[in-house]
Amino acid sequence: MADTLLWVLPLVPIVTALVMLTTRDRRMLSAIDIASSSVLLVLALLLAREVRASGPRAFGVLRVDDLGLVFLLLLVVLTLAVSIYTVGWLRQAVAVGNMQADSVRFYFALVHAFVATMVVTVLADNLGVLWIAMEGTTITSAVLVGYHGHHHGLEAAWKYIIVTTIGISFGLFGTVLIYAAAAASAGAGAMSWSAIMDVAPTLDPGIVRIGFIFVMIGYGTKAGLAPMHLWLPDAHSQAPTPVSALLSGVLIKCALLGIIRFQTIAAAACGPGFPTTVLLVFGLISVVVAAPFILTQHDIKRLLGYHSVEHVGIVALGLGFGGPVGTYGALLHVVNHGVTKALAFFAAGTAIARYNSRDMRVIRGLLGVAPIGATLLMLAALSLAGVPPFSIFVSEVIVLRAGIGDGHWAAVAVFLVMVVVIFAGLLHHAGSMAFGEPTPAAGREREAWSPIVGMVLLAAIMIALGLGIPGSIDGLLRRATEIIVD
Amino acid sequence: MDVGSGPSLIAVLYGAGALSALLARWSGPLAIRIGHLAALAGAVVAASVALDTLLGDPGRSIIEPLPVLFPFARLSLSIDGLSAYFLLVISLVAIAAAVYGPTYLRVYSPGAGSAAQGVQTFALNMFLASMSFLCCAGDALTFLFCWEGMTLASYVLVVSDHRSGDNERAGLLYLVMAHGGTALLLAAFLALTERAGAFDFASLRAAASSLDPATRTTLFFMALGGFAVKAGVVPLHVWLPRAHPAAPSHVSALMSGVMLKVAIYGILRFAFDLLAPVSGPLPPSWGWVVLFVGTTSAVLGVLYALQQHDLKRLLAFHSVENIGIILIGVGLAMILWRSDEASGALATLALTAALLHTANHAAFKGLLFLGAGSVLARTHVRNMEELGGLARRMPWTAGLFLLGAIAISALPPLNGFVSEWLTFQALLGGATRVHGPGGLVIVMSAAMLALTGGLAAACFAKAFGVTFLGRPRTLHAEHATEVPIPMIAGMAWLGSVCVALGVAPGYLVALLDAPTATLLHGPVASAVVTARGPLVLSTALTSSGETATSISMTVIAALLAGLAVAAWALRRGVGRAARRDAPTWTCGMSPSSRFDYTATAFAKPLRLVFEALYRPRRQVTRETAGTPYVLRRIHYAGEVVDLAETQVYHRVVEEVSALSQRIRARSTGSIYGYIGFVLGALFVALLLIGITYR
Amino acid sequence: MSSETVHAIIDDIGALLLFTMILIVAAGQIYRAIYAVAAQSLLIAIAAAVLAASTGNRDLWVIAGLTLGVKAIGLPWGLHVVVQRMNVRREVEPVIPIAATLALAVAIVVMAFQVSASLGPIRQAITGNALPVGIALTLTGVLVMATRRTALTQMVGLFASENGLFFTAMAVTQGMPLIIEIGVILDVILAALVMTIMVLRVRSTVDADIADLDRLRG
Amino acid sequence: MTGDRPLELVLLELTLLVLLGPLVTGAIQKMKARLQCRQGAGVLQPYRDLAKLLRKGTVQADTASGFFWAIPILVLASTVAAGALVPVARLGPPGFPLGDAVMLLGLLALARFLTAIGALDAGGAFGGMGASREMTVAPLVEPVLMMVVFSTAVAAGTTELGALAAHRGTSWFLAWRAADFLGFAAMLVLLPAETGRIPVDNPDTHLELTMLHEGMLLEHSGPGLGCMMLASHTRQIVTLGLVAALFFPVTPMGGSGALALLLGVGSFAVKVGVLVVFLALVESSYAKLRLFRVPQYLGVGFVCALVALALRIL
Repeated sequence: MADTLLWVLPLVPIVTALVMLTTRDRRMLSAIDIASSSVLLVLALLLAREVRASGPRAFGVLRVDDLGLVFLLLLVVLTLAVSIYTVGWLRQAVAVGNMQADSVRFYFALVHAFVATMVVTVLADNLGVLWIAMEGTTITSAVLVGYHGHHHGLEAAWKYIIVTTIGISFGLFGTVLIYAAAAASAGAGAMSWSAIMDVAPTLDPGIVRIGFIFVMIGYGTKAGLAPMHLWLPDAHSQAPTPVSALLSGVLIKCALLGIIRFQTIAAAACGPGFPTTVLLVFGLISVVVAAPFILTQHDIKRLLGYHSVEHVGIVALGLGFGGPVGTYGALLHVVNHGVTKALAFFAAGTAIARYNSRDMRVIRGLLGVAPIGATLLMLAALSLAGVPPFSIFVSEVIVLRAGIGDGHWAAVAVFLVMVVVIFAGLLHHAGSMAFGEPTPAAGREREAWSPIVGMVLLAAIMIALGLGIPGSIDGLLRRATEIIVD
Repeated sequence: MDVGSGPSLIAVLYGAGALSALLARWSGPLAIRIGHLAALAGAVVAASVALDTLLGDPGRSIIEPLPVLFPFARLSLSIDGLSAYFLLVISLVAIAAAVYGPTYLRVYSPGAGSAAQGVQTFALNMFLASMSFLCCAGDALTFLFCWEGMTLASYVLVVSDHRSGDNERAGLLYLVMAHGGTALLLAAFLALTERAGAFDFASLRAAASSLDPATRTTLFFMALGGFAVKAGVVPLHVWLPRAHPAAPSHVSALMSGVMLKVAIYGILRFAFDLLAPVSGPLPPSWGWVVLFVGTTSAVLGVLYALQQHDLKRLLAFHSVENIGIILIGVGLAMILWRSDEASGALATLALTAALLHTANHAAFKGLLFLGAGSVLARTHVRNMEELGGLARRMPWTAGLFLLGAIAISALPPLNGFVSEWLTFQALLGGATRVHGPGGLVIVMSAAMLALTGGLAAACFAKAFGVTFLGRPRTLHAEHATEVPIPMIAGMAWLGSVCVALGVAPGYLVALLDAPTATLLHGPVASAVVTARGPLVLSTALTSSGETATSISMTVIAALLAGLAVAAWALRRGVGRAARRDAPTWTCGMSPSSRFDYTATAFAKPLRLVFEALYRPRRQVTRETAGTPYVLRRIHYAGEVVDLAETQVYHRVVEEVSALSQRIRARSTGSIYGYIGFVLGALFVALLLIGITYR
Repeated sequence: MSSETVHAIIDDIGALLLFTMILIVAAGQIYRAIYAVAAQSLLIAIAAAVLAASTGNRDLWVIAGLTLGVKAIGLPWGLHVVVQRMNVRREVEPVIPIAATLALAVAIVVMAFQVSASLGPIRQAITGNALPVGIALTLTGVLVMATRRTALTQMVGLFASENGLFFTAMAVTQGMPLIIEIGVILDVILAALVMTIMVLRVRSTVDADIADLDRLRG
Repeated sequence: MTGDRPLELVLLELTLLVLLGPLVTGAIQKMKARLQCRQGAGVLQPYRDLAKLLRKGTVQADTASGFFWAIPILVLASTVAAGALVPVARLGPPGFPLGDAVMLLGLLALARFLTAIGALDAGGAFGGMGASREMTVAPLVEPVLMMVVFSTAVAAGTTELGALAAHRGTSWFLAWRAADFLGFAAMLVLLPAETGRIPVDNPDTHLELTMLHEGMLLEHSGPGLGCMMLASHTRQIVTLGLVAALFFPVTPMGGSGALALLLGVGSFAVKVGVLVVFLALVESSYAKLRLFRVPQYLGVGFVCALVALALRIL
């Protein structure tokens, strides 16, 4: 049963993408969109139950283990939320003229192609397939980023394509080197991750070290780790809201999954010390680099883009601190940040639609005009800033605990200072938007229901994860951590 | 009622209050009243739980595990003597606020939608719940959750009427500083949990016992930093005078009266319980730093309060002063604890003084803020210069405000004097016990404490005189009327607490046995302070330990009452002489409200005396009619600068924003930069690999 | 053919590849750059052929043919047509002076050899200098992309970097699995296609060249 | 003689203080007049003023609130209560726990606080000015007074005034050490400030700019003013009693009984007499200081008190 699930999962979005091309009617397209996302979710849950029952399953180049499952579940949940959100958002976008009526079906097709490539990335066992799927995500999302067609959109898409393609080619170079090291002992199956993992301790540390550096830079560019992060704010701010939610919420995480895959190999080959130090350095740079841009930012989506850089940095820090606690914290942070960042982008999207301006100085008094939207925006901002009742605080505490445990006092100190500084910046912006007198530019119409439903779904998950980690998710995260650290 | 079910009952009540408040949007004022009623019930139950623990045997503490939320941490509540006492203090003021709240919201903002008031009531219940459970937290994670929950709830309350810009800025500054404090706290707790392997306090205590002195001191100062931000100690007090006035008055009463005390609870829990060495005295640096910080906070707090003309800002600055006084007591207790075999009684005396002042301050500060709230509810004006003559129009509020003013200025018959007297005795005892320069420092802080008492009296003479007495200066004051009964009831409850603690403090000291036992493990509070019966306060000064000085507040109160009756007879005069009213004598001119002494004028001499600290800036413009000798109007604008704020905070904020502006300006948008960075990163990484693994 | 001679040939081809890389960096005219890339692809096709002959691995023959067909002839011809019909400016506008780029290229080569030296003597013997050459080619290709203004020269840089990658894959592992190689080539073509579409759309909608697209900053 | 003072003795001393208060003021005024070579009013003049005032009618400001009427009562009560803490006839702590020096200073501060409130209530400029100036000097005086009390308390081990006097009473004048001299000097600096006399405040004038204590009494009239005047006389003698208890060692030894009481009161009268002469001399030989020079003047007192305390502790 699991094997059929494995190859059906990527097929579902591909088939939907093709079906999307056939119809023009917007209502029908949204219906198909939601239907396929819910089917995807159900299949993923079935797969999860299957894996929990009988351990990792492989089928050809695809393989699903607990680590992949964490990212798969995050992907399917966010896809469902995005499709719910898109219903209301699309009606408004077409009305305003941001989106031409006839290009809607291409938009949906591209989104589902994008989701398909991400599913393959998450399930890929063969490192080559992983790379090709990564390249696929770049191309589909590049077109989506530039979908609005105006000057900024094209510029963002152009930069996105060039920088990530270079990054990916470095990634490929690293994969080649690791394959070369593995080919000597593993023979034909050298490209499959599980095969390499079995033979990893015997690999030549020199080659693997260089390979890991190339992969770290390559997939790090895709993940938005500093100093390769400069494309991220442009791409995430110019893309349409649902796409930027997917980009920030899931795509970054898939790149991180790539890094984690290679980290396990490098840890086995040249000792855990090397990859954790590299991750620690990149994590710290990302957390530090994001701060000044968050403090003096005026564009709300760019603010959220830079904030994603900071949170990727935190995940890298978690992995860098290493050990069962640090890795557990990093994986939890991946899930938390994915959910919260998507909610933040949705709330920001509705705010921008209402004021049809991206500048935070224009968006004022949102609480007066759109109370539900404003409260959700404040909830997301507070959660992103790491305030307790929400989930991100829990994962930050675990990462901090790991940091203090291994005595990385300097890194912990920098991390704490930066978290407080960015907390101040984020709250200042969120507060200035939510409170105060609404400016005349504010649209007074009622709030559409579908974006609210999508946002409330994510907010519920966020608060639930904040108040307590349910047993099943905790078990999943624990088993995933064992794969990485064992 | 067995204590075990107490905490869960408190949680249920506050939760019910919070949920019912949320229905306010549809059911209007009824839901708000229910919300406050539930809060009242919760507070009463909490008070009974606290009393029950305090009056039981001191050593006992109830451990109650909470449902398992997080796999890696066992959440639990543990109520020992210290937490019970602070729970009692919280419930004390919570009862008054719950009674006072609904009518205040109705009177102060009749127009405001019930939804906004619903949110306020929800946040109030959450605020009370998180504070109560913070004091009974049994492990680090519950402590941190309640700590930030308290900050968040109070943030929502501070920005509750978000129409005015500075409320929002005040809220932001408060949240950021509180978060900074929590970050420090988080680091301190995590360092301990890392060694202990678990989150609950018992294992933390065990882990802390094996700490080497250096880490123990760094951990303590990190925790102290975190708590000092929340307690509003001088260098970190900047958020307090902005945040407290922004909240609705009954919430300001809670924030000033009680929230600051929770930070004191944290300091005590860390200093004497978690980080205390198993045997032998605390590291000396702890006590001296806390004493020094307490003294500076006391003096600077009252000095800045003197120059404020906004009633609620003045009260907020006074909170800084009173926290300073409490910290003087705590610091002294830290210095004297186990310093030598005979100093146990003195340490207990110092700690009793601090804990007593915690309760006293909660009572009279709550009363004063509720009084200011009543004035605000009727006149919608906070600036004293626009009030005046309210005593004739609001007799009850004026009377109770005067009661609070006398209490806060530490004048005899009331509770302020009791805790200040005990602090003086502890300071005197400490000075004799600690020889060498340390004794002189203790003596200096005693002098500063006396100065603070005097300045507080001056400040409240101004506050009460200018606000309530003389002629009404504006129409707002002219048309003020007395506030409805529930508001007076809230104030009267706290007023009666002040009088009771003032006249018969012995009974509260009995409640202090449990906290002093859990913390100091030395002679219990009642053994030292009320050795000669509940109505007599005595202190052990001489080395032989027997009680040297003892006073009886009850006898003094009786004496005052008797003499007042005699003076009243004298005041009636011998014959039935006539009594008539005449305008006040103003050298023959017909008196108007412009003749009255304004707050600025009242505080001017002191502003000149303490000029170095205030650095007053003033700007006088003269409007002349033709010749310079005919003045039509003089406009005076004076402003006092808060040193800590201008020197430290403004400079830091400007520095950070300028730096980030420069960085942002330099980031080019060109794609070459982007590729260059990627290439550069790879080049440097490979270079480092080549070098390190040669 | 014995393995030592194969190693010798691979090392010589590596040296030649380095030389063509210097040509690309130093190219002032676009045509010169295109021809250099074509030469590079040709050399790699020869290396693939040599390796195929020595190891008898049939896939390598397919790869050699593909490289020759697509990369040595197809893409340069495509670029040539684009340059002619789209009246793209002939000279290459560098962002930083060519001398500086050359200095950086030398630094990259030195670093590449320093890194491979860190592998330890035995490992170095097996791969010969294929690894350092591969690293140098890839990084210099990206350097060209980073320091040239027009979109076309950036594509040339991309192809050069892909060539470097291809050469390493073949030399170090004696032939990657076929589907991976095919996948890589497909990706390069697809990336080039999307880039040309973007260039055309930017030119048509905004009539600005790729170079001054730097409105999004900070 | 030492031994505890039962309740009746304390009440007796209390009434004695209240009755002797105006006499002390009368004596000071008489001595000042003599020093200025003029006749001056009789020593019993303050009693006549009080009697007159108690019979007169009251003219009250129309804007004053209910508090104004009660202020004289509370001020008089708290000042007289402070008197109960001063040992007059017999030294030694009272039989039942009553209060100590800090309580005495607190009661005097309460009286001053209520007077200031009363001054502001009438709503004129002079009341406000008097209150503001009084409340400027008061916080500067209190710490110094506290330091002086502490310097003797450290030696005696208690702050209870009777015990302090008993401890002082036994040692003859020559047993004074440097700390006692400095403490006494500080006290002498403070005395004019506490009793509202020349260098700090001018009791005889009605010129708004110079009067501190008087400014607050302007609006009171009739029996109210009488009570306020009586309170200020009592305050003066209580302060003198405090100084006598803290510093003057001359106390005849003797058992209990009427004779001993008379001896005790006599020695108290002599001590107060010495201080009266000092006050009169100071009043007639110095000019009033400008208000903003007073902190400097009190600074001298503060330094003396601090050094006295330092000598005791180090």
